[in-house]
Amino acid sequence: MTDYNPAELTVVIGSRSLQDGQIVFVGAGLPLLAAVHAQHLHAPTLSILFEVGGVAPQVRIGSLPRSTNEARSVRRSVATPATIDMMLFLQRGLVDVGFLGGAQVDKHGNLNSSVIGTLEKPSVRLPGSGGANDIASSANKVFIISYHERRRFVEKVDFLTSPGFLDGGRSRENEGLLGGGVEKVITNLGILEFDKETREMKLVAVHPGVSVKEVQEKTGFELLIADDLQVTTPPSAEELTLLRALDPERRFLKAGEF
Amino acid sequence: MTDYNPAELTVVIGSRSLQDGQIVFVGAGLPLLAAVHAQHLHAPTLSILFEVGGVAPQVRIGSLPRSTNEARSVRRSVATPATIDMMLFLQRGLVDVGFLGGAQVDKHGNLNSSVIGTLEKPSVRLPGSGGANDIASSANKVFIISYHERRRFVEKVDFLTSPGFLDGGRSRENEGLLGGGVEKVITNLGILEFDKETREMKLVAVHPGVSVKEVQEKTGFELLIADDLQVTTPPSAEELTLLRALDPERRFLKAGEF
Amino acid sequence: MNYREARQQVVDKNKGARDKRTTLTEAVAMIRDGDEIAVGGLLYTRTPMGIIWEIIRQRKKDLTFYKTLLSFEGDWLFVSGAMRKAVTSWFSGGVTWGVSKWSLLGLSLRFRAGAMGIPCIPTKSMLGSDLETSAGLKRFQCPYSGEELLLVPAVNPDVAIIHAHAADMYGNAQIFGPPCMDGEIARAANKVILTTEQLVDNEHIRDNPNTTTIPFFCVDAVIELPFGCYPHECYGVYEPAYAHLGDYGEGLLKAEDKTAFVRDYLENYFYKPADFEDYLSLFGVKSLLETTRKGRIWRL
Amino acid sequence: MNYREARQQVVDKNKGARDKRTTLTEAVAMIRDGDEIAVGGLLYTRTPMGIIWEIIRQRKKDLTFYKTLLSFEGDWLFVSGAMRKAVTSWFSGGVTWGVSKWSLLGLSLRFRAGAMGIPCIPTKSMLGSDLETSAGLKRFQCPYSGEELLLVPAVNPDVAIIHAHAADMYGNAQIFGPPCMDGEIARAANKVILTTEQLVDNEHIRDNPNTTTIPFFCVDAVIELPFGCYPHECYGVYEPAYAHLGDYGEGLLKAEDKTAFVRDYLENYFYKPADFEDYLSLFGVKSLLETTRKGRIWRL
Repeated sequence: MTDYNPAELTVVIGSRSLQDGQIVFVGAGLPLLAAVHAQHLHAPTLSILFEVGGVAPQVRIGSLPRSTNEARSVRRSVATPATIDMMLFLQRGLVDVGFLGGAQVDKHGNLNSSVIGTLEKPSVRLPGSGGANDIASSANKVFIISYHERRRFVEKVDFLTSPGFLDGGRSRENEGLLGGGVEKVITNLGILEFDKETREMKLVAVHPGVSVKEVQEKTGFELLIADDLQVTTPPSAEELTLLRALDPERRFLKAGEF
Repeated sequence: MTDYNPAELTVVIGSRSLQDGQIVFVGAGLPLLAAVHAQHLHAPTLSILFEVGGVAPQVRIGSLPRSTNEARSVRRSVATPATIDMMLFLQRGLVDVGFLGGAQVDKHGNLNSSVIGTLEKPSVRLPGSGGANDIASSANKVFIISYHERRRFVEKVDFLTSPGFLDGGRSRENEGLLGGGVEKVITNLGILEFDKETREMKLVAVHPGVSVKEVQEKTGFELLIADDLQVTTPPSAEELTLLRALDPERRFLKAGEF
Repeated sequence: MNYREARQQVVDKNKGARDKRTTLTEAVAMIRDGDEIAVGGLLYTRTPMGIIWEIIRQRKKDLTFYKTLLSFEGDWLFVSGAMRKAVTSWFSGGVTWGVSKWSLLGLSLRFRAGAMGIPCIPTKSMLGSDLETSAGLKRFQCPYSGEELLLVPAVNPDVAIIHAHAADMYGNAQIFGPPCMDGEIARAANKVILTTEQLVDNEHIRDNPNTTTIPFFCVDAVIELPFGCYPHECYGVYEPAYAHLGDYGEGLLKAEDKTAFVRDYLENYFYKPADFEDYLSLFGVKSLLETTRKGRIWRL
Repeated sequence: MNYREARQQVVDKNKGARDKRTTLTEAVAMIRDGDEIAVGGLLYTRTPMGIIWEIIRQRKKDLTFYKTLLSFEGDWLFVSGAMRKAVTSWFSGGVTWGVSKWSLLGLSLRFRAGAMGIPCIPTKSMLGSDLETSAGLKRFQCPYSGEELLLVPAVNPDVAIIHAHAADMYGNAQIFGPPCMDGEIARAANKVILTTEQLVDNEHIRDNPNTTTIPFFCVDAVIELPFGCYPHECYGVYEPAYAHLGDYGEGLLKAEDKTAFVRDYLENYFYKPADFEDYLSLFGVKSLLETTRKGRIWRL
């Protein structure tokens, strides 16, 4: 079964990266799909948190929220804390995994969702951090989901909205940040992690049919390549069938760039 | 009608000192009686706060709480915030009046409810601050209710649990405290206020039949005496009748020392 | 707003349990040009849209708005001239604006500090990011643990505007589902204007005190305003008018002159209607019924 | 408990929605001698008495107890040898103890800072008092306002012990009436032991999420324990056994050797009963019924 699109593949890998029992802070779209997919397939007690104030909501299949900040995201939650208390769960260490994306990600896993260009002369103004900085700062670990293209994967983000490993090495720890930082970057081309010492991005797996050369070409900085580079196991029929049932209108699982 | 006891007189004066619409933080016993008395007589929209977490409870006549920290103190509240949020109303300036008492009060209105003697060699260990320090620090103004005797009215408290005007003069403001400090001390002998400059205790009224000499003798420091010293208007029949209905078992309105 | 001045305003005001029912017009007249306004809800949840609508209609000027996440209403406030500055962690309108300088926790903490009556509060968020520098935050070392933290300054807005599910005439307000930051902004602000889906008796509040998010003594004006968040949602009562917002968003995206597009929208939806019921009539009965039917998410 | 270590313990533990039902005996076995314990409720409201009872029976040693206001249970913990130190703002037992070093807000803020995951928090309380010096507090100047404040250090206890009105098997806990500091201590602590008047289905929790004070991922053990605060009160369910507490208080007051008096009480009420139901039987059916009848304060 090979008729899956990049968004579907990415979500399936996101789902596989989650474990039963984890507390996961997600945004709308692909991360939410990955979390709900994991719940239904292999992680029944995985619990979702949304910044609007829902703890472990039961998101309704076929009626996924468009944003994490609306009633549908809170459906049948076990608790509805104030926004600040949702975000403070992160600061206290209670959130196992946070999912993030961004307009730019750099070689140390820093994210930009604020502005392309400079603050003084912006070429594109983006919405801003929302809870992204807080997740990046304090979630126990972070998964980034991103479409892989050269203008997104940059040497250095124009504006550092959400910290990855900052300037690499021990700089994240030296700033006093609490969370473990980015563990994994999942894209439509492969999976990337970070070198333990330099905290530079390293390609650890390519998806079926994707070459290292292609990944490097679509990356705006020099990638490290893992010695034991893997090839991703493609989505199974079971994984795909479930996934498509979750988003029957293909609102999020579009064929092109996501 | 002169058959009232010192506790009754004190509560009636406490009641008269309150105004309609005020938000009042009270403890159990005489302050609570004063507040409920005022609500029934002349201040129908006066609202009571208790530290356990009750906003504007409807305390049941004849079933007064023994402590402010129990279910009876929360009866039919409009809100039941966490303890910290009750105390933070003070810090934000939302509490018009706080009522306090203590084992010792000194000439600058500082209170001790922690220890008689020294921390190292205590002769009597007292319960401690509870919310008293917070009320003294941050209520917009404070009324002290106290039985008047030489061992209570001291030059300087053994342990400063709750700030009045500290060392007098501008010392309270200089420490950065927010609330206005003690406006009035109501005792079984009279009413005392504080000199605007030196912040020393000043007798402004004596109760009927009480001499200045008696008040001074029962005070462990030199009292200032107001030029226009008043004599308190004794409790009216209406005031007394209501008061006695509030505490039919005379649990708080005992004849002797209170 | 200076810390001491913010406290003094609260100290001085009549906080008693008075009848605070009034009209949208009278309540919004309390807002002065140049005021700082904190907005309840989050993104398009429980936005106090009726109050925003009236602010725009009254041609208020130079206001600063604080909201955790801003939606289309940001555009409306900007283009109408009511908003000089938005302080937010997220803003995805269509018209030109500044850059969001806060993280969601960072801004939420500013409200909480304001509510707590302290001038600043420490956090481990935003450290080492460009938010730290662009917001001009100060660092601080905890004297007990040696930890490095950021301090965020409190906000004490002049006015908080909030929409609650139920409130009594004194201003005791109850919220169903996520309270967002409404409890905090109500205590942080010096005045509170409250709209509510339904006015209820004080005895109803006393029957269910656990869900009272805002006590009466914070509140200065209460207006019963059904569908007061429209076209945004009120949790458990009606969902957003997705169709309307979708059309609006698409139109905005396509418009060459986005400001003109928003001006046009303001003209039709804000300035022309005679009153709020007239405004709701533009959406129509079918929209109100459909969003209400789908809004009962709790049981669906 | 070191700030980073407290965080790491929470990071490392399994926070999943497992079935956490267990016995009082097994749950209290999680507590190690020397641990720091935060106690829910306040004075004699919602004291987790069943857990305290079991702690004493298991002859735990050298524990530090944090509670906003301590009642008689302080004597019981001291005399039994379980408590080495009490951290409180108020303690009115009958036996020798130290001096309460905190104000109620001060100690509450320590819990809140712990819950927020920050090592300290500023306040305007305790300034200039002898509490400031006896608690060894540090001052700090707000860099934004210039205000002088005190900093109180966070507490992250090893274990929080809490009694809730209702909880499901995952540990989602609902409290009726004042939550006291229970929401904060649950998040501040590294582990939580929870007793509840009644276990309820998870669907019941999801029907009423607004009253969930403690989410499951903070909780490690859940025990259904009706009358679990006895002889203290559980808001709206039963009032304190005033007659029993009155007799006890009078006896203590009269006793020449107060420690012996408390030992005697412990022998009869704590060590002798075979289990918690046996303990409740000492109070008797009439006491349980009377306190329950009077405890429905909400409607009385």
